[in-house]
Amino acid sequence: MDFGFCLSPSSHVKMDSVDLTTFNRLKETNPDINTCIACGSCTATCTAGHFTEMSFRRILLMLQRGKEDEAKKMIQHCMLCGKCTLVCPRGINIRKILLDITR
Amino acid sequence: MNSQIFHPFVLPFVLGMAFVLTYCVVGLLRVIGQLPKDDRKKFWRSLVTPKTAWANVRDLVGDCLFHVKIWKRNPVLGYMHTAIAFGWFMIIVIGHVMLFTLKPLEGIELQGVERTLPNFYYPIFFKYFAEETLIFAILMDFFLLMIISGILIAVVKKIHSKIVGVKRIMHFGFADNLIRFALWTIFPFRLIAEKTNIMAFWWLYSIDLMVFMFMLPFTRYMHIPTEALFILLRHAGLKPREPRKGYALAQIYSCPSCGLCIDACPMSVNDKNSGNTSAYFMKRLRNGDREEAQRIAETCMQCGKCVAVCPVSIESCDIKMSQREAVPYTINSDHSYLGNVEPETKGNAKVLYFAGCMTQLTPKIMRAMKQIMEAAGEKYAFLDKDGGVCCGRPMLLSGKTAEAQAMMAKNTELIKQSGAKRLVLSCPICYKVFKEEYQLEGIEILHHTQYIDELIKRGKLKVDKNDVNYVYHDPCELGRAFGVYDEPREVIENIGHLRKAKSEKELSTCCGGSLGSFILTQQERDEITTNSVNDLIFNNPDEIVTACPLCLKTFARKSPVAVKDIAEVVANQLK
Amino acid sequence: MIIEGKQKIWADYQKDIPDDHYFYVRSCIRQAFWPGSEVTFLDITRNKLGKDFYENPYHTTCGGIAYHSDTIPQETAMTIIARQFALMHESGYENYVCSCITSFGCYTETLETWHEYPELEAKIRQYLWDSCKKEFAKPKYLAHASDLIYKFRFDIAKQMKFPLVNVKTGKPLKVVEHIGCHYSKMFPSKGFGGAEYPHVLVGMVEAWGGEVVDYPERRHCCGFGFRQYFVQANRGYSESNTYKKFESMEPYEPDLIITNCPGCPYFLDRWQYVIAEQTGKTYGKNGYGIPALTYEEVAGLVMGYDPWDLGLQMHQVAIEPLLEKMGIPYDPKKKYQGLNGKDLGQPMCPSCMKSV
Amino acid sequence: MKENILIIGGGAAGMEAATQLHKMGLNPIIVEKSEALGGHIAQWDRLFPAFHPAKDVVEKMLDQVKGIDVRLNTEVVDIHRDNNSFHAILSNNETIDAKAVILATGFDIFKAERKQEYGYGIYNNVMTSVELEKYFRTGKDERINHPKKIGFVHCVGARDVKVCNTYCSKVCCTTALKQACEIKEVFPDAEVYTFYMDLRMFGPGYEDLYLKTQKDFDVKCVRGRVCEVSEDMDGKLVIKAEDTLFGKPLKMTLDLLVLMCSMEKNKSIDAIQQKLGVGNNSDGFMQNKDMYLGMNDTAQDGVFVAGACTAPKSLPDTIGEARSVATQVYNYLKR
Repeated sequence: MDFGFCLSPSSHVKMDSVDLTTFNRLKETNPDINTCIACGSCTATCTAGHFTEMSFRRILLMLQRGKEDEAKKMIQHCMLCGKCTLVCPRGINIRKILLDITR
Repeated sequence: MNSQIFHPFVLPFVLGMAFVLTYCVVGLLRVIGQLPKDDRKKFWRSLVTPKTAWANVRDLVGDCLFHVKIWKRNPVLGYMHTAIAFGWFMIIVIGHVMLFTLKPLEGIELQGVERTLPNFYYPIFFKYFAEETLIFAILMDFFLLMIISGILIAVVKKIHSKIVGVKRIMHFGFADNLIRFALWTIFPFRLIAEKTNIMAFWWLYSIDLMVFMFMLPFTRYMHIPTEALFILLRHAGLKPREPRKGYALAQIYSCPSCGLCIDACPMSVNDKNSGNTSAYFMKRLRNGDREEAQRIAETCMQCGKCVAVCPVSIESCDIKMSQREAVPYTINSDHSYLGNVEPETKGNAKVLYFAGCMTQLTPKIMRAMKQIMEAAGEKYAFLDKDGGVCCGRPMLLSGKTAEAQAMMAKNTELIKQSGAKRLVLSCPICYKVFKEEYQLEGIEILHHTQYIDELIKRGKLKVDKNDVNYVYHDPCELGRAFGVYDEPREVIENIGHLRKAKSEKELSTCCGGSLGSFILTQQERDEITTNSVNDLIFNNPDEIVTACPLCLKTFARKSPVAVKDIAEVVANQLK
Repeated sequence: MIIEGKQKIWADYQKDIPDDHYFYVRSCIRQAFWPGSEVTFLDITRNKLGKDFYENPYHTTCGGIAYHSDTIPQETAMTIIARQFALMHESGYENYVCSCITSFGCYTETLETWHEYPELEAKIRQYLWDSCKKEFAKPKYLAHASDLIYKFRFDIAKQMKFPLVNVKTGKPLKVVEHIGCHYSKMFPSKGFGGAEYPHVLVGMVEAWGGEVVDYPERRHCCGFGFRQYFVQANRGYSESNTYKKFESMEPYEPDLIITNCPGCPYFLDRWQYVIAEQTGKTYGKNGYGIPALTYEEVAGLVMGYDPWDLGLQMHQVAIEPLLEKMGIPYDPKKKYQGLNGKDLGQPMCPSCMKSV
Repeated sequence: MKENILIIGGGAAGMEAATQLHKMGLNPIIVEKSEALGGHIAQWDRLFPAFHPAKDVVEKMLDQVKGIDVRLNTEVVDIHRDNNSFHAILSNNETIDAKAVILATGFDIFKAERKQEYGYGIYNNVMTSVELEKYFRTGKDERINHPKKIGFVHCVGARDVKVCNTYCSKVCCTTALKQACEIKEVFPDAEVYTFYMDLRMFGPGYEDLYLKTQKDFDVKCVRGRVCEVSEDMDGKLVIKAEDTLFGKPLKMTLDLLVLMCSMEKNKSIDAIQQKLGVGNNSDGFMQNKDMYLGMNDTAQDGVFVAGACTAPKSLPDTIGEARSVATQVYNYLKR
């Protein structure tokens, strides 16, 4: 029966069932992945971010909140120029992590 | 004197020789077979082109026998290698010459097979089978002793490398150690056998040769036959396409694992990283250890210093790039958004300035360039004043050749739209890709060092000389890649005094910031930077001048003296 | 769960209200959807407990629905409320009890606002005079009808015929309690037990022999939300909230939901049908739903009122399995008979959820 | 001069002030209501940022106060001023005449049950940071039973108008990270989350601790406050928070939830404080003269304050203040 409306999906991230395989794989080779303090410098300086929504800070969060597909979609815009790595105050090797995500 | 034509002790040698010859012929066919068609055509043509043919002969003698390049770097090692290689070559040659002068021995009739058979082993065991004339005997003994002197140096190098001026040597596994032991003992055994004629030593000598030849294809000594082929391929102007095939394969087997690149590599400042140098990379490839090879390829900063010091001229940077390209990526890049990027400038500028991503992080370079171009009265325009499109080199460095095309196409379009005839770049990273990969016919591509040098020489830019002592750091992608050594130095001499760095020009040490490496951590990079800074301040300069925004940013982290870009220094001295 | 911790909070959040002489006002929604509830409330208080609950025929809506759906300004709503208070005053009462949670929220909000801004009260006084020529007095005590059932819960228990116990197993029924958001979430001190662990319904369930289920989404709104429900395109949000609650309570296998708000039993009841139609899922046993009743209906059931007199046939979710669990006799034939045996007509059978 | 100085409170501030005054040749008298000196710090296991055993510090301080007049299990029940001296009556009926009074009464821990939505005292597996510290000290707590997932909630009772505490409690952020590392040491396989509003790593080595927490201990720091806790069928805790950096609400199940309770003013001194004429500031702590040059002075001559009675403070802050109050008292008596 069509009621003219339907159940809307929950906006909650269900942390109990989030698949962290990719993030944990990255963590093994890039222990600095944990040290992000979400300052957003990477996003602010991003060459691709000048034209798109590209944000490494968000990519890291997406991977930890079960939105791997969105993260990979975002990475498609990356130009790998490396400015993010140069500005990261925690010295995270961002380019390496971006590359590793694609493997 | 033994008046016989055969003794069983020659068998080990003959077997070994037969094996190694077969292996080499098969290997040769394999390498040539793996070359892409157009490369193969280039190769055949190069063999008959007089210019390359001459180069082939020159390098075959100069590199294979005398190793001129090692002599240049380190005469002791040069002698060591020449003594062994040339000495051994000579006793083989002399052995054969003696064969031609050999009179049939008394009472022996050589016929048919018997006549040709000894040709295979007579020169090697000559003294057992025939009598030497005095002059040859002296020559043979001379070269044999020369070889042994080389071996003595090798032994010293193995035990305490610093005596011969080498900090780090390669560490080998069992097979390499065994064949080295065989090599070192061949000649002393021969000497003893010849002088005492004890049968046991003739046996030992022959068995040593067999061991050496059977192990040769599986160890670094394969470089002896392969290098000759590599020289020919190199002169044909080929590029490695796949990390373990064709041309690259020839290079892999040509690497003698001499380890000269270990000391040269900027990463070796941390001993832990000396395993990430090109010598080990080539070894991993030879052993088929793909995973490690990939890791080393991605750790490498692509500074090119290993290539600069390599006595065999192995293009390890290119092979590492082909290794990077060999890794599949699961993500399709989507740079379609670049289609909406509008040019910032359209007009009648003659000079177009492209700062590049890195220079966006060092706005003082951009400001200095603006001052310089205005002072020179140039009609200029900025291509990326408010942030532009990446040049594509970082993407290329990651091995994603196809993905870089979108950015390169967009930049090409924007540059052509500007109508300018000269493109000035501040970043050597951009400069390299613009020079090598972009199709910008009719547009002159200059790095700002070259551009400023030209402005000063043409009198368009007037500068004051001050009393500051500068040292100039050669950025890898400007210096080693394009030989731009003189322009920046001439510019600096116009505005101050130039001091020498401890190592410079083609031996300049990477700043450590390179975009080439994906794996190096900040801490490892910092170690490299500190070492590089120490090289630069060796002669106590007041300021370090560089010509790359990335070097500038990197040095600024660790340098005890001021670090400036050449444009900035010039802008400060404008009249 | 540490029950002592809850008891401490319950002890902290007790409010002082008298147990007699109230001016009673009805709920717009409850009159329409659960007409038996208010009748039962008055019958229990007046006839079973002998209390004085006066109802004035001139009282109106409190204006809450219009207020919460942004169709009238607050001052208008306050003037309507002032008129209600005037009726109370004229009738000679000081204690005000309302049947509706939305109203309770509006009354509380109004009284608190007047307390903070006396000039606003004066303004409303003027508005009321201008429009109706009436004068009001603020109630001495304001209560919600469930507060009084809570207060009388042990008196009701004394007259109890069918406790909240499964007669077949002898075990207490598992009851989900759900308070209306406007009961205590706006002013925690105005509700029995406060906002986080309200006691008003828990107290009734425990007094009548049931066992309360505390499930993770207990605090969550039923999904009514005036603006969400009134616009058809937004009803999915409303339904999703109910869905979230049922998904969370499902593992506890509750027998019954008890509520004190007009909207909650309505949405917790009707959305079960919609969810069943859309997803094929039902939350009770054997294809039935979970009955969502008002506290008066539950009080009526335990006191032995006839289920059909309580108006339980007005629920979409079939009540029969619960009646059987509690051992309450009922005549299935009378389910759709009105007063005087008149046939009320039978609703269409849903395709998923059992209705009989 | 061998004048009496009355020090109310035998915690870190009181002990350190007494030590310094004693060295200056004065006669400090510590009145402590509990049965031992040491205050809150004596209940602590290890101190941030370097996991230094609290016992070491407390023992050193105790060592220093040997020979100083101490009244344990004693409270000041009345006090009044007579020109330049104070007459205090203690709960043991003793009378003390002192030339100056130092209020070093410290703080109380916020009562976690006041944040009802966190269910402290209602859900089995919710505990406070103080109780966790006790667990580290004694190894015993029945709530801690091989937890696989642990959450820490920052700012419980701080920066929260709903509990009338709008101030930052200063030390809880660092304590939370310290405890997160420690619980990870005990249960290396556990997943540990901290839910913070801001992470305030204000002192030397604190930021390093933060880095260590993330990198070496793999503690996940989520920016967002836990707003609701409930219990599921298995007695596990279901929490809701927003990951404000990601912009989405989170829901997760935890085995243990630790509430980082804030510091509140110690109200048991209110009556005496009133008699001395020392008021409170807007955060409810004692009002000092000013926060720069008069941090140890009050509106009343001869009445001084030190330590966490004026605001939430770390141990080094407190010791610093205790030392400075001694100088202030000394100068006051000399004038």
